[in-house]
Amino acid sequence: MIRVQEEDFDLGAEVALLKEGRTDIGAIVAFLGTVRDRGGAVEEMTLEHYPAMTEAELARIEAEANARWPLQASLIIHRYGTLKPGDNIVLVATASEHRDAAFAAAEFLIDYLKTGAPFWKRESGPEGHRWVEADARDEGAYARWKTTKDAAE
Amino acid sequence: MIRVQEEDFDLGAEVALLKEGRTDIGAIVAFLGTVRDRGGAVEEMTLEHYPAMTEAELARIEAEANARWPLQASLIIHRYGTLKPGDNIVLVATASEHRDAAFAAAEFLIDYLKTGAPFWKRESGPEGHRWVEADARDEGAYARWKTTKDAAE
Amino acid sequence: MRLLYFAWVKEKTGVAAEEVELPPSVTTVGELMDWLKTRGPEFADAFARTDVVRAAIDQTHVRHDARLAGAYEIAFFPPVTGG
Amino acid sequence: MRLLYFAWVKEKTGVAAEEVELPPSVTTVGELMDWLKTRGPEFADAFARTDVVRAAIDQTHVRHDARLAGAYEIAFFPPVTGG
Repeated sequence: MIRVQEEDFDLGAEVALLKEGRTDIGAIVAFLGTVRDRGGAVEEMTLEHYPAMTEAELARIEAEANARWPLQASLIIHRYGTLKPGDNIVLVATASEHRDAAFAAAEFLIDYLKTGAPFWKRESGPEGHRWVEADARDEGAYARWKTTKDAAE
Repeated sequence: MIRVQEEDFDLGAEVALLKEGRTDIGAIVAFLGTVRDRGGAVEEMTLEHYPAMTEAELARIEAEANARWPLQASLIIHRYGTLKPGDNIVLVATASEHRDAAFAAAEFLIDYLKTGAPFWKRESGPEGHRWVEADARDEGAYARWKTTKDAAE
Repeated sequence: MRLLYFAWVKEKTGVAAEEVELPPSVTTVGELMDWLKTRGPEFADAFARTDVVRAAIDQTHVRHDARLAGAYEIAFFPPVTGG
Repeated sequence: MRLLYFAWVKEKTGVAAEEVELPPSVTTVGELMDWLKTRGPEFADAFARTDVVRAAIDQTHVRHDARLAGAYEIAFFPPVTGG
């Protein structure tokens, strides 16, 4: 399941929904991304996105995770709009029988999302605003899944 | 923080407590282990533990994770007593500036816990009861951290 | 053809979305960026370093050598920074 | 010396905890297990395969060659299955 929304989400409620009435899940991994203030440099973060593309891209990423690992459920929620330090940005959750699949799929989802989902962060602080630059580590994190996939093919 | 308890816990409330009032956390990873019914074979699971040792062992594991990764917070909650399919067993949560540390530390905590913390599961079902046997994969998962550590030394 | 701009590409061009008629010589995403640069200083600035500008055709990521034939909507934006 | 048994080791011995006086010849965890086996069929059964029985001295995991000198509490149990 994917959701792109301006309003906040509730981690506990979302995970409860994921496992509700199910007795075949052994492991749930949840990743929660939140706004850091970088020692006071960030007072506000604005997330812009490309609505028509965002949902398609997240759905594609989620489908790929489900093709790679035996998941009983998966969830991506990504917010847009203006956020404050400490606010939730993104939630990724995966449920599986065993923890190895749940962990791998959750890491895959957030790695892919960070390099493919059309969101852009703008940080505002006492020194003005700046668009966050893409982190080379995210490209590296993304690349390891490509390698895994290519090796398996 | 570690807790060993018979009563249930609330994932949302625990994670909220972990990040409460903090603006330096960028990533939280939560692992939730739950009782599977294995297609009806399990009606009840009883977790026995060695109280005097459990807390010491969990504290040792948590301290090691904090020594290896820059965590702003960590949490292990493990239940004991009699549980039903779908019930929560264990919660591991880690908070860090970046997701790589949060993911690695969470996986480390659950891997170590599964091979070191003195808990034993007994499953009861229509065919009687049995003590769950240790999973060789857990030893393998544990071993990879040893290798990482040895290689770094 | 519909063009969309996001994040600092949008800030620099000063345009979020527009409809354009392309000259027949423009057949790829890269050629489109080169053509856009000629439309004024804002566009020249936004596309000064085409290597860091990403593109999508009809909501799918594409490389700069992707062909425009049949496309309805082309979007230009910096490397994504969500998550 | 205090001995504790957990999970199926406890089920087989029928004992959760006991105080014992060890003969002086018993100086390691492994020797203690061999001695326990001689205390009756329940103990012989519980420790039939000593390789799968784990031990802790004073709440710390130890190997079977660990020495008992100075120990207050020895625990025997199967490989742990928590988490």
